[in-house]
Amino acid sequence: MISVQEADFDIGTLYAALRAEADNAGAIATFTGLVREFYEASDKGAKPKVQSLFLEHYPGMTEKALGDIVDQAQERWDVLACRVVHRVGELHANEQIVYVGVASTHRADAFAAAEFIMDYLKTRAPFWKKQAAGDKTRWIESRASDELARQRWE
Amino acid sequence: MISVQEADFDIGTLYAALRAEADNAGAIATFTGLVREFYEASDKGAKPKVQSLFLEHYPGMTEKALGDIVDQAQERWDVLACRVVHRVGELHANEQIVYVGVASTHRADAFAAAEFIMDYLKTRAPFWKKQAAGDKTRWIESRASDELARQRWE
Amino acid sequence: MLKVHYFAALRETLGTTGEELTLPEADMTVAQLVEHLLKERSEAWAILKDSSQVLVAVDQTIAEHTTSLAGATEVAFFPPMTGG
Amino acid sequence: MLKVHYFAALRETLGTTGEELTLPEADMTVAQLVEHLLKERSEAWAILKDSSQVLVAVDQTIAEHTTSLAGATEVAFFPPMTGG
Repeated sequence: MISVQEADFDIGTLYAALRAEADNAGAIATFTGLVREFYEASDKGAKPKVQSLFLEHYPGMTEKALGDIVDQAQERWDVLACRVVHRVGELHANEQIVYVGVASTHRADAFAAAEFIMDYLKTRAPFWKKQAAGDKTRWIESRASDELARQRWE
Repeated sequence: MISVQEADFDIGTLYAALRAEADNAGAIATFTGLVREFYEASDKGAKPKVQSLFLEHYPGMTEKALGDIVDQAQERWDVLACRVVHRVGELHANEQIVYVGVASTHRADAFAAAEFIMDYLKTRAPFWKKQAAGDKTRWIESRASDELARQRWE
Repeated sequence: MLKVHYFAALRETLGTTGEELTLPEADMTVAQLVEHLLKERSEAWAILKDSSQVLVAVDQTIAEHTTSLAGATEVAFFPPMTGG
Repeated sequence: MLKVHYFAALRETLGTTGEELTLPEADMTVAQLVEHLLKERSEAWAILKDSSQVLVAVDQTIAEHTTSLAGATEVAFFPPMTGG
């Protein structure tokens, strides 16, 4: 149900598993996060594309934190089946980072649970992103908007 | 971008097309609606499963209505690419009925646009469902909750 | 000529998928078209006046009973939608 | 023995992934552990006291500086999370 892995994942396969597991679901909502290409000012004013992202995590706590988030979603909404996949290690532009899929009886529950899981995952699961542009690296800073997105569920 | 069809659809293929079209998307939210098995009281108190659903639509207006809904979503949120597929004709339990996929820069926009499109589609696109259980058929009635779900976006 | 369509449960209630009409006046509203249809037809057609049970679209856009049909080529009557 | 972990930017700032410690007292709080660590270490370690920059987890659950370490086997310090 929860997987933290270096390997890429296949949306069709994840969706089929969710559909097979959820008995009599009427609604499946999914979310996929992708690495965005963005530009970083260089010393000479040129703007090299981001070459890669490195995702560090806290093995053990990551799975526990994601499990707790899914449990909370299951307490609040009608969740028939749920899948969370988060990649770690080195990732490049346009690669998939994260997947959340929720099967429910009704669409409002499927959407709410999927968005809830993503908002909590962003600020409560121990992942950290380091970006490498050319020969420069820097840790990506947390965003206040992500914390606000989480707080609206409280 | 919008398709009204009798044929089933493949989630992996639809997702790949969305990802290929959306330049530098950071977030893809999708929704799939499925035919739920449910029970209908029969004359003898037995509860036969629903055998099938027939989806009638208003050709021409259907595509126009869905196009208008997608246009509204694009005006309200950052939508980089969008796909809507709705099936018509005879469908059976557990079959896929509808797909909405939205690619955006940020996750909140992807989720909101996908849910908005579904809520409008339910009450503003000319589809009608007729259910056949055993030898009985009946038109499914519209639900007040669907109209309320749409109104909260106004 | 104005094409009139009936869909879903309403199509079955009225027993027809639609018809082609020449409006008696060029600038009628939907409400006036409905009154025109009700003349010489069975009581079943009175359902067209019940806006809680029957919606109307003029040229494939949701309309009201006060909407003018001037220049319109297509009118449709149908129950509340149940797609998705 | 208490395992202490440091992650991400904090790991780089402190120059260590972690350490194993025997607490001087069995029933210390996180705040007391931090004071214990700061003794005889460089000024860089004072960042552990800044709860806006450094979060703490006790036995893999988010905790506070007032959380007791009695019975705990693992403490981790790290910056705000940036996954997803």
